[in-house]
This record gives sequence, C-alpha cells and structure tokens, in this order.
Amino acid sequence: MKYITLFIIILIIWFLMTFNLETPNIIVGCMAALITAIVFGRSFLQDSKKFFQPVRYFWIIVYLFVFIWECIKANFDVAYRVLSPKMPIKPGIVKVKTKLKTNIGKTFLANSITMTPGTITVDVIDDDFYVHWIYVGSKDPKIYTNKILGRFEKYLKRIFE
Amino acid sequence: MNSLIPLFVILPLGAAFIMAIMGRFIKNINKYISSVIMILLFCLSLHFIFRTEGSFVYKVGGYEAVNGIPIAIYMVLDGLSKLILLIISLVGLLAIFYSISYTKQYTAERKFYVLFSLMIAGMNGVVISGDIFNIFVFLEIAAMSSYALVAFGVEKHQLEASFKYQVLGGVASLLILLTIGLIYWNTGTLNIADISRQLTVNCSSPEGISVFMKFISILLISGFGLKAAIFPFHTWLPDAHSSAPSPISAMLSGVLIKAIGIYVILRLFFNMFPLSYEISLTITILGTISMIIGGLLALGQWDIKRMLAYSSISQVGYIVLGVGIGMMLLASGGSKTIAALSITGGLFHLVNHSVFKGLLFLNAGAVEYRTGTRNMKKLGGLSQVLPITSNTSLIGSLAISGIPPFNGFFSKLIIIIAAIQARYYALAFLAVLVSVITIAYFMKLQKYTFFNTDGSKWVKKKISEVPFSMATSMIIMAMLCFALSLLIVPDVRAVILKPAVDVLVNYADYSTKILGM
Amino acid sequence: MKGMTLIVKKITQIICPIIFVFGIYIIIHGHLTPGGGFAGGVIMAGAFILQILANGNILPALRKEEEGLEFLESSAILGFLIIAGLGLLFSGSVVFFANFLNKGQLGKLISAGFIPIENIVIGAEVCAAIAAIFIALVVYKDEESK
Amino acid sequence: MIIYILCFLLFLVGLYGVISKRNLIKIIIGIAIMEYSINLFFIMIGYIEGSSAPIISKGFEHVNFVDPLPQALILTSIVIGLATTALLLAVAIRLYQKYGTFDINKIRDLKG
Repeated sequence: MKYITLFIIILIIWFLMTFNLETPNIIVGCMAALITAIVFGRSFLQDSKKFFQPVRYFWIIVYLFVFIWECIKANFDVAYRVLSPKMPIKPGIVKVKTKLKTNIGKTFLANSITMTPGTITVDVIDDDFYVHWIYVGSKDPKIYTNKILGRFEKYLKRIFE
Repeated sequence: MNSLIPLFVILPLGAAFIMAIMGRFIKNINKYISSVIMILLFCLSLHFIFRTEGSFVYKVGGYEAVNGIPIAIYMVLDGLSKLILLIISLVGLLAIFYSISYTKQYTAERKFYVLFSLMIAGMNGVVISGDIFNIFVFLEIAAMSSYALVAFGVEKHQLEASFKYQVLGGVASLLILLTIGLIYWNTGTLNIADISRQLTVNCSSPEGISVFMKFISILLISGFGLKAAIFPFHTWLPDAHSSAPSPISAMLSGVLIKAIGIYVILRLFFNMFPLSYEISLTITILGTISMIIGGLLALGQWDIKRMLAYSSISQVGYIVLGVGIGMMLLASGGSKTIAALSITGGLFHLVNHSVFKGLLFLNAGAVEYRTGTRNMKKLGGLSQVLPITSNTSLIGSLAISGIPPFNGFFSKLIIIIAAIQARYYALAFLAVLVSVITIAYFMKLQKYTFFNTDGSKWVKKKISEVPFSMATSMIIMAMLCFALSLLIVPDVRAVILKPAVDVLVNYADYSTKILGM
Repeated sequence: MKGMTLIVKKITQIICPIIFVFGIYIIIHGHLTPGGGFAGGVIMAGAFILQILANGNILPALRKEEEGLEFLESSAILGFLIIAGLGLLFSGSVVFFANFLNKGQLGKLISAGFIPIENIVIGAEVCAAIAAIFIALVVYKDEESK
Repeated sequence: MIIYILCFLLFLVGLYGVISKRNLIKIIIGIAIMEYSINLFFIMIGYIEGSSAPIISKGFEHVNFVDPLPQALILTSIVIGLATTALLLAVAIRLYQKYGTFDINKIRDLKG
C-alpha cells in the first residue's frame, strides 16, 4: 500500500517537473517512480490510505485559509509589540499538551506553530510541545493551550486522523 | 593493430571491477584474475615491442581531426611508451606473483588485487595517453590507488606515511592541474602534439622561450618532480615506500615514480615544450643533487626498506642526470650522437633500476615476512636460513652498485662515458662518487642482514625459506639482472632501447608525426 | 530515541523520495539540460545521506547497506566500461567509446545515442560511491567510539 | 587580469594552510581550498564576455558560446577532488583512532 501511494505521488511530481506527455516521458517517469518507490517505500509514511480520502483534501484547503488568517493576525500582533515604545513583551517557554495522536499530525502542528510569528516550537517530547512565546498571557494551562493549539488542532485532526 | 592500444587501459580497469564483484563470492579468484591480466598485458607489450615499428595513434570515439585540429582523445604509442609499458607489465607481473603468498597476512586480501589492478590501469593510461588532461586523470587514478595501498596494513606508521604522501601528492596534482589550465589558456588545446605545434609557432622568440613558458615549466617540474621524488621534493618517498607492503614498495619504487614522474617529465619537456637550455640545466642539477643527497642519506639508515627508498632517490637522480645531459646537449646544439648515448644511458638505467630495485624490495619483504623485523641491527646471519633470498639479494646489490657483469654497471658506465664525452667532467666525477657511496651502503645492507653473525639464532626459531611464489619471482628478477646486461649488445638495443631514444632525440618529429596520422 | 527529533524524521520521510526523483530527473535529462550523471548522482546520494543523518546510525544495517552500495558501484562502472566497449563491436570500425546508437532528434528525450545510457550508469555509480563513502566514514567514526 | 591574480592568491592561501597548519583537518581544508581556486581559474579561462551557456536547444540561435571544454574538465577534476578528500578524511579518522590526536606534531613515528 505504502509503495503504491509513493509511486503515484512521485509520478505526479515527475509530470509536474517535466510537463510533457509524450510516450517516452511517461515510460521513463514510471520507471523513475518505480525505483524511488522501491528504494524509499520502506521508510515512507505509515498510514498511507489517508491519501485516498477526498474529504481530507477539502480540509487541507480550509486549513490553508485558517492558517493564513492566523498568520496575518499574529503578524500584526508582533508588529505592534515591536513598534510600541513600551515594548509589551513577556517571553517564556510554555509546555502544551496536544490531543493529536499521529506523528505526522504533530509534525505539521509544530511547524504551523513555528511559522506563525511570535511562537516557536522548541522541542517535541511525546505529546508535549515546548513552545517559546513572545507574550505569555496567562499561567493557566487550559487557556494558553487553547490559545496556541486550539486554532489549528481541530483542522489538523480532521486532516490527519 | 591500432585497435589493441586501448586494451592497455581496458583490461586492468575492467579486471579491477570484475574482481570487486566476483571476489566477494569466490575465494581466491582475485589472485588468478589479476595474474592472468598481467600475463596478457605482458604479452601485449612484448607484441608491440617486437612485432611493430614506429608509433601508433588511436582516436577514442573515432572522431577525426577537423581542419587539422585534433578533437578526439588521442592515445599514442611510440618507442618510449612501449618501453615503459614493458617495464610496468614485467614488474607488475612479478609483483603480483610474489603477492600471492605475501598477502595472506592481510584480512582484506581481495581488495589488494583490486587496488593493484587500478594502479596498473592508471600507469598504463598515463603512458599511452597523448593528451595532457588525460595524463592528469590517469595519474590521479594511479596515485589514488597507491595512497590506499600504502595504508593497506592500517598500522600507525603506514597511516602516517600515507597521509604525508597524500598531502604532498595532492599538492603535486594541484600544481599539475594549474599548469594544465595555464597551458590551455595559452594555447587553447590539450593535445600534446597540438600544444607543441602551437608553442613552436607562437611562443618561441630568438632568445629562447618566454618568461611565461618558463613559469609554466617550473610549475611542471615541481609538480612532476614531487611525483618522481626529485631532490627538494623527495621527503615523502622514504616514508611511503618503506611503509607499504613489499610488493607495493617494489611497484612504487620500481615503476610508479618512473611512469607518472620521469616518463611525463621526459615526454613533456622533450616533445611538448621547445627545448631550452635553462630548463634542462635545472633538471640536470636537480637530478645531480638528488643523486648525491639520496646516497648520503641512505648511508645512515638502519631500516632495510628505508635505505632502499633513499637509494631510489639516488638512482632516480642517475636517470635524470643521464637524460638531462642529453637534453642540455640537444638544447645547446651539441653533438647528437653524444646526446643519444647519454639518453640511452638514462633510459637503460631506468629499465635496470626498476628490475633491481624491485628485486631488493621483494627481498626486504621476504626478510620481513619470515623474521618480522626490518631493523638491520636485529638481523644478521640470515644467509644460512634464507639462501634464496640471500643470494638474490646479493645479486641485486651487486647490480645496483654497478659491479660487472650485472646490468647496473653498463648503464652507469654509459652515463659516465657520455658525461665525459660531453665535457661535463664534474658530473661524471659525481656519478662515480655516488656509485662508490652506493657500494658502501649496499655492503652494509648485505653484511648486517645476511652475514655478520652465524644464523644459529634463526635456526632455533625454525625459520625456513619463503614460499614458492615469492622465491620464484625473486629468482626471475635476479636472472633478469643478468639478462638485461645483454641490452649493451647493439642488436638487442636496437629493438628495445633505440626506438625510445629516437623519440627523445628527434624531439621535434613527435608533433608532426602524430598530427599527420 | 536515536537520531534527530520527530519533526526532522517526518519531514525527511516526505522529502527524501522527492529529492531522489529530482536526481533521477537531472540524470535522465542530462543530454538536454545542464546536469547529467555526476550532478544527479550527487543529489540522489544526498537523499540517502539525509535519511542516515535523520535516523541516526544503526551500525549493522549500515554495514549491510555499504556492502550493497559497493556492489552497485562496481557493477555500474563495469556497465559503463561494457557500453564503451560495445563500440568496439558494433561501430563498423573498431573504435572504443564509439557512439553506435541512433542519434535521434535534437531536444527529444530519446536522442544523443548512448549518452543518456552512460549518464544513467554514471549516476548510479556516483550515487552509490558517495553514499558508500559517507557510510564508511560514519562506520569508522563509530568504531572509534567503542 | 586582477581576477586571475586573486585566484592565484586563493591558491596561495590554500598552500599556506597546508604548509603552516598543524591540525590534520585544517590541512585537508587547505587542499580543498587550493582545488577550488584552480576550478575557479579553469572556469574563468573558458569565459567569453557576452556569450551564453553552451547548450544547444531548439528555437534559440546563439552566436557565441562560452568554451565548454574547461567546464567538462572541471567536472572531472571535482570528481577527483572528491575522491582525494574522502580518502584523506578516511586516513585522518584512522590516524585519530590510533594516536588520539589530530596534531601532526604528536604524530611522528617516522623520522630520518
């Protein structure tokens, strides 16, 4: 299963790269995808049947807009903190617990957190994320977990689980 | 006929990789494959020496010259290359035969033969390529495998020697590459014959070659001098050659420094650059100094292989001296016959040196194989327990010190006579002096290793003669020391040495011949 | 947990096949665009090296892999030599490295005679060689620490 | 002209590193620097002002190409350089294993 998934993905990438649909190109592309699938299939993502569930792609598009919106908000927030003469920053590292179970979901969540200005994922240990935050607003775990993760988590859950 | 030329590279190169694949599955097959390949190469070079005349050009890929400008990679086989190819395959064959027993002490035995074949391929490639960049590529193949072979035993001093060798060899390669770049910048071509034509047309002024060409020549001398271990660049040689496994020492000292050092110097400075007196004087002086320094340093050594390595520096100095005198005569418009005589001496000594230095290194390896030490102070009296090694070693020592009727005597004699005829009396005197020094340190070697005390110490330890394959190749080499003195006979010389000398003496014919073909 | 963190591992899993296929693309189009056997082979080896770096070194597995790579390398060079040697047989005149195949049309994928084939062989060789060198250095270093 | 001299200077920087440094790894880096300077030099030899990359493609009619030969040579020399560096590093690691140091002053069993 993994192997077939990888084969199809690589074939799509191949056609995007070469952008031509002549017979030799298709044959060569199939060969290249086959070799890649054989070599790297073993270490590819575990549950690859999720690639064939179209609902997930819909949620990816939704998530993209959500992410961009959050990103713009965070950008303005950080810009305000930088420009304001009082420098209202209160940096600190917080430990947040995620409800995501799959590794790939955690990876994407961590990367999303890192890419939003103001927060950086420092480390991931099991279910705990250590996040460096430019303004630690509250000391209550519930509130800050919701603030950091809540906006992404529910969408990622639909995409990856 | 022509189409046999690339076999000199294809055979060992292909064999190396076949061995790398097969050796994993079939035990000991590498020994047989490499022996067979070396025998084939030997037959091939004999065939070219005895059955063919003149020079051949092989165009790789079959691309013909366009408007007289060569575009293919040329492989050139003329008298000089034939001679060197013969030496490579002869010494290589005997060294391979010797290592069949010798390499049993190593764990990665099969890789030894792979690297050995690669080294042979590299050296053959250097000798037959008529293209300056290909010389560089093949030289790197040969040098790279020799670096690995020097460190083959993975012991402290071997690794250290290999590192030293690699750093200096790397610097030398880069100097050579820089020179290739400068030459290409200046002439716009890489083919040696074409470069020669361009240089004679463009760069020769009435007062000799231009300053730029002198700069290039000096860089080339430093680069290939490092590979050939000529005087100021000799420091790596004693370490590398004494630390390597013995058959490899024999190959390095006997063949490698000549094939990738001396040969290329001769080829480039005779056939590519217009001859100039200053450059030939430089080469001769460097040769003379390395002859003296090598001899003097060898006197003080107590390690057998280290002494032999220093002796190599000294004997390479002889070769360079002989050829250099001829070069000076040709450049200054002196007598061509004396120049030819001198070059004959140099090339004769080159052949001889590869045989007897190979033999001596194999002897040293045999001594180390049985006794486990190379220190002369701990040896002595070995003539009782190792009669074959002792006698062949004696022959080798006599030959290298220039005692008649062995071959070393005649080549040294020719060089000295040529020096006197050319009125370089000082050089002749120095050559005689170094010959005396050579006798001194080889007598020391003989005395402390094989005689001096009685061998009861070794008899008690139950040391017996070396295995069959090692003994055979030593005996063949010792017989060659006799046989090569036959080269003094004009008829024999006309077949083997004369074509090589002709290539160097009629240095200007090379480019017209190659480009015309 | 050996190797690097979860994030690096997961991203490596996704990105390695893509790097690898990009290397193949460069090799296959070596006769049409810049690149070719060596450049593509290095990129392909990069995928392997990235994977080793991310997952940490498991010594026995690496040793096995090294042997396989060495085998691939030797066979690839042999293949190169054989293709070059085929020119001796098929080119009419006896010429080493003769381009005996049909040259085809400029700009098409199947063209330039045997150059694409040689490119593929060189690519395999370089990939195997560089990965083997890297693994050999890792293995040496690990032996030292024990 | 000045650019060639700079290139030669880079070569000399590498040579300085090889000659005067005592750390094995630094010596290897010196050799690598020398190699790159020569590669750079080769590429500059082949450059012709105002010309394009030597790729024949359909529909483009270029008059001037830069000289492709030095580029091919450099590709070869890069491969050789790779092999040299790898071998040097392998030996350096082995030396470190045996002597426990990278300092060449402490690695001197061979003398004379």
